[in-house]
Amino acid sequence: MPEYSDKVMEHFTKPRNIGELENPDGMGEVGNPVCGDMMKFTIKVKDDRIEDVKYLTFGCGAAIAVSSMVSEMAKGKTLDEAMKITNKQVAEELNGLPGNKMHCSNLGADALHKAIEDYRAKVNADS
Amino acid sequence: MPEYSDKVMEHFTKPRNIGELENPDGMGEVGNPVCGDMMKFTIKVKDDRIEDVKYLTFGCGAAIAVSSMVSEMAKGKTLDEAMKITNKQVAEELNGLPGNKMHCSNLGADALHKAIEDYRAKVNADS
Amino acid sequence: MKKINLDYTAAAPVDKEVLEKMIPFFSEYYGNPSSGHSLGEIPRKALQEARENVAGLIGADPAAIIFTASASEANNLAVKGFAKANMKKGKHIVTSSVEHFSILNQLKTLKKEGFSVTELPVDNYGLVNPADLAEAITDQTILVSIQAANPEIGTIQPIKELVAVAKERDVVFHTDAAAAVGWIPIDVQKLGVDMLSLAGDQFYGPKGSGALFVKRGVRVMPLIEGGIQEKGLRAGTENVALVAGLGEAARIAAEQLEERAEKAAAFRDRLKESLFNSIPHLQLNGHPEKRVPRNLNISVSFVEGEALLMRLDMAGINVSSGSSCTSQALKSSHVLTALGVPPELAQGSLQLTAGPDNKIEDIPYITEQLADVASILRNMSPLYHQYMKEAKQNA
Amino acid sequence: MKKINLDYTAAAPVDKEVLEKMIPFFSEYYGNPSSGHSLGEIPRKALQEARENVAGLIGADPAAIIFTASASEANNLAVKGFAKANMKKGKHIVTSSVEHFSILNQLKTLKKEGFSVTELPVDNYGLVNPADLAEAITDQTILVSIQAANPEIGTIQPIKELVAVAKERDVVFHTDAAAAVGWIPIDVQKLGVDMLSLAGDQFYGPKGSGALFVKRGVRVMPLIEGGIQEKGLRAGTENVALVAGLGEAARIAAEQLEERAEKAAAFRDRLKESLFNSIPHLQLNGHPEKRVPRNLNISVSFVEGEALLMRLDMAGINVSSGSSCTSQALKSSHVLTALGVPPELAQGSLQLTAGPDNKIEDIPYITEQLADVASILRNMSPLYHQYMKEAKQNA
Ligand SMILES: Cc1ncc(COP(=O)(O)O)c(C=O)c1O
Ligand SMILES: Cc1ncc(COP(=O)(O)O)c(C=O)c1O
Repeated sequence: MPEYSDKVMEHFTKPRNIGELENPDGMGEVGNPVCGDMMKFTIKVKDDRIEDVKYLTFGCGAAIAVSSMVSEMAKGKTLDEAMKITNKQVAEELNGLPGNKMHCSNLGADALHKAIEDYRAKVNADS
Repeated sequence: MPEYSDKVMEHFTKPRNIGELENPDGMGEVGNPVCGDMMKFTIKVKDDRIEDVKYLTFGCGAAIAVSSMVSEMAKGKTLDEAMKITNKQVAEELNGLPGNKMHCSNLGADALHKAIEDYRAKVNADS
Repeated sequence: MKKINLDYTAAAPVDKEVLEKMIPFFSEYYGNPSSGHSLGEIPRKALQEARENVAGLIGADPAAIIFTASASEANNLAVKGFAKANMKKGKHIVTSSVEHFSILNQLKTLKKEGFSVTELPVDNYGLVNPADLAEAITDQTILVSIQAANPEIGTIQPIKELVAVAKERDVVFHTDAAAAVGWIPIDVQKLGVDMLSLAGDQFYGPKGSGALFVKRGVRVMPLIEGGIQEKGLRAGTENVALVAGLGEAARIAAEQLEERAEKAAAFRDRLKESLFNSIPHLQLNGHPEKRVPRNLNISVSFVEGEALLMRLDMAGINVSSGSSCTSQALKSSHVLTALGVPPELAQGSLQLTAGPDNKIEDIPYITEQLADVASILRNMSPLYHQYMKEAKQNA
Repeated sequence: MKKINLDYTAAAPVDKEVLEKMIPFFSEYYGNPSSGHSLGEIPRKALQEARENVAGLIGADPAAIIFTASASEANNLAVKGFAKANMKKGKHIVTSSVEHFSILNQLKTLKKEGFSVTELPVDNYGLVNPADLAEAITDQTILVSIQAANPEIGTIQPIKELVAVAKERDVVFHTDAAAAVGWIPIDVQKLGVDMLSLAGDQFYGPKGSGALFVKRGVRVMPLIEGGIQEKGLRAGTENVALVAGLGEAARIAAEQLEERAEKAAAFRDRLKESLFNSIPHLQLNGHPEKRVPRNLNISVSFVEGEALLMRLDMAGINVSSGSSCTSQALKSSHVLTALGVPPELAQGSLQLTAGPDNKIEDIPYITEQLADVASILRNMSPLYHQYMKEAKQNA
């Protein structure tokens, strides 16, 4: 924990956008309890933009901070822009993550992308 | 050294009967510098008794104390009595020797016996 | 903010008296015990005194105590050292699945070198069954190594019974007693063990101090070769100050064992009661009674251990966890896995060890803080949300 | 009575600043560096600081420093650890005949395990000849281990030249620098060594503190397996206080190396001059110039070392000797034997190491005492009497 940046600690301590949207436009889940981290992102989309985003996270300090960071980065972005957010960028926005946390806990962008893909799949299925 | 008894220290510090008798009746040498200890005993014999005994010793604290002790034990004894002095007795008189010194440094009785044998051989040769 | 350490297994302060005993050997009586002159005298006596005190704590002959720089080193000397010295008699070793890594990892190496290893399973409480040991021993078995107590869940093994099984087959028995010595009565003669590892820092001695008891007649090869210190079983200038500290810690532990154990158990039991009364969805890990008095291990359902640990740390409370994120190797506790604890509960495990500064009066604060932290983290846990949904549907 | 220690190789007091640095880590900042909570923070930083300071003293990358509990352990980790990890490439190791027992004795064990070992001879000063090394290296050679300096006679080896020879044949080079670090400039990069052992207690750090430098890319297997402390090369809870002490001792040594070396050499040279001027039949052992500044080694003809040592001790002067009676194994110094020193002179050898409390003003007293002691013992020495007789006859 002392290896976490202040930014990580700040997001861990006061995570933004916690929760699960009711009737979300898209939902994405990654991880499982065996590996120690699990994230569930839900999004509302309006005009191809992420109007709202919430998440639930089971996981370590890094996983929680990453989820929070991703939610902040995603909000208001177009879907294409949001799809370009990478796990690496998230880590950078958090002023870095400890080496051993880069792989296992840094899955926030993946969860977001899954939610966007879920939305797009639904839209495609509807159209 | 702190494992030496007070008696050993006393004999090491103030060894008795140091030297080499001139025209000794018997001379006995044991040991060599490679093993670390070397003793040379010279005796004067009168009426089958050890009238005088001196020694020279190259060796550790134990070797010096043993030589000194043996010289004291031998002085005045008949040759037969002196031949019965054992290295073990010498160690006991010194209130014990450290285990690792029992073998290599505890040769005083051997040197004394050699000197007596030397004397007896000479007497036999003369008669 | 209150500061409450509940992680005394990870580290504990050196006892004041112990430190006082050590200090003079750094810069004042700094001599080398192997020196032939007087500067070696006091250090040599200090070593001997320490050897007697450590031996006294475990009912051993002082000549059978080999000082090491840790329990890990003692364990490696015991197992690899014995295996090397006795491989002509056989190449099979029996251990348990809940041993410390300083046992398990060296056995992996021995496997690569042609040894075979049986890891005995444990029951849900972490206990090894003597019948399993009886079954595991073959004609090739030279060594059994089973811990006296587990540092994580506190479970105390039936060493005497296990030794009896091994002795029937003439197999040498080593026990890693690092989590037991100083906290439960340990007597090598009554237990019948041939080798025993202990760690000074587990009973308020200094880090970097350990010892291996090796019964007369049991042959081991040294790991660290060189000078003939410690009867040739562990070369290197003796660490007089730390050995003196270990000895003093052993002396005090022998004197105060009962009192310390009672105090720790009283605190631990009250803490457990308070936590289970106030916080829903907790699970006890380890045996309800057969456990070292200072140890409590619980799982907080639906949440992950590192997050718990960090939030408790922010509240001034120090604990450790068996979650994968808090482990050096990023794997969740092999001990909890061996007990059959489900993965998500292993991730949410907390190990609480009582120590010298713990006060019964602090228990309400600890309970309140853990309740808060658990509720914050559960509120953001997908597992908890799912559970609540299902509970609603079932209601 | 004056107390004059001239045996600072055997043991030296921990520097006051070093001890001050250590103390808080016993009972105050007692946390475990591996802990996930805040109690681990200060200890973890202390480890890192120490790693940087030790690395700084020898020009290494901090990440290449493995802390151990002694130079003996560092040597065993280097040689056995490297041999185990690289035996597929070859099973031949080259060393010298004047190495410390923590090198030589483990090589005996490796021999039993199928390795072959070449012990290079030394000249009368104790120097290894690079040409001999070139000749000794075969296609099977995987490792050369040659000390930077000898603790007994002080001789400094031409490590750079020896490394060049090894590197021509792509052989890994380890140097046991326990007797050199802190006293002569040692830079792993300039020397080109792949591994280097050092001992904190040789430069006023605590006993039980050592380190092994392992260059990136060089593979060694751990002796002590378990947790993944020290990059998995040395398991066990880090001994924070002693490591912090080692680091502080390294920091100070780097700062004061020149000053300390000059002071020690000045004292040593004056002492040598005084002894040789006042006492007949002395012989210098080791190289007249290429020696560590604090070391003097002489043989007092016709007498035995333990007796000298004991009588000097009674006069308050502490020295050590290479005589068989003062050695743990009851063998006279293998180093002096390798130099070709005759047995009786090896028995009468004295090792004098200057240290922090030695004053030039004490030299007359030391000289007087040694002269007295030598004369008392010579007067009872059969070798001396024989020499005098022969001298008389020849006159
Ligand atoms: C049972 C047991 N064995 C071995 C060890 C290793 O101890 P160390 O890290 O001091 O070597 C521990 C540490 O807590 C332990 O509890
Ligand atoms: C060159 C050398 N190597 C190794 C050692 C062993 O040191 P320790 O006894 O601290 O393990 C010493 C001790 O003085 C030494 O001088």
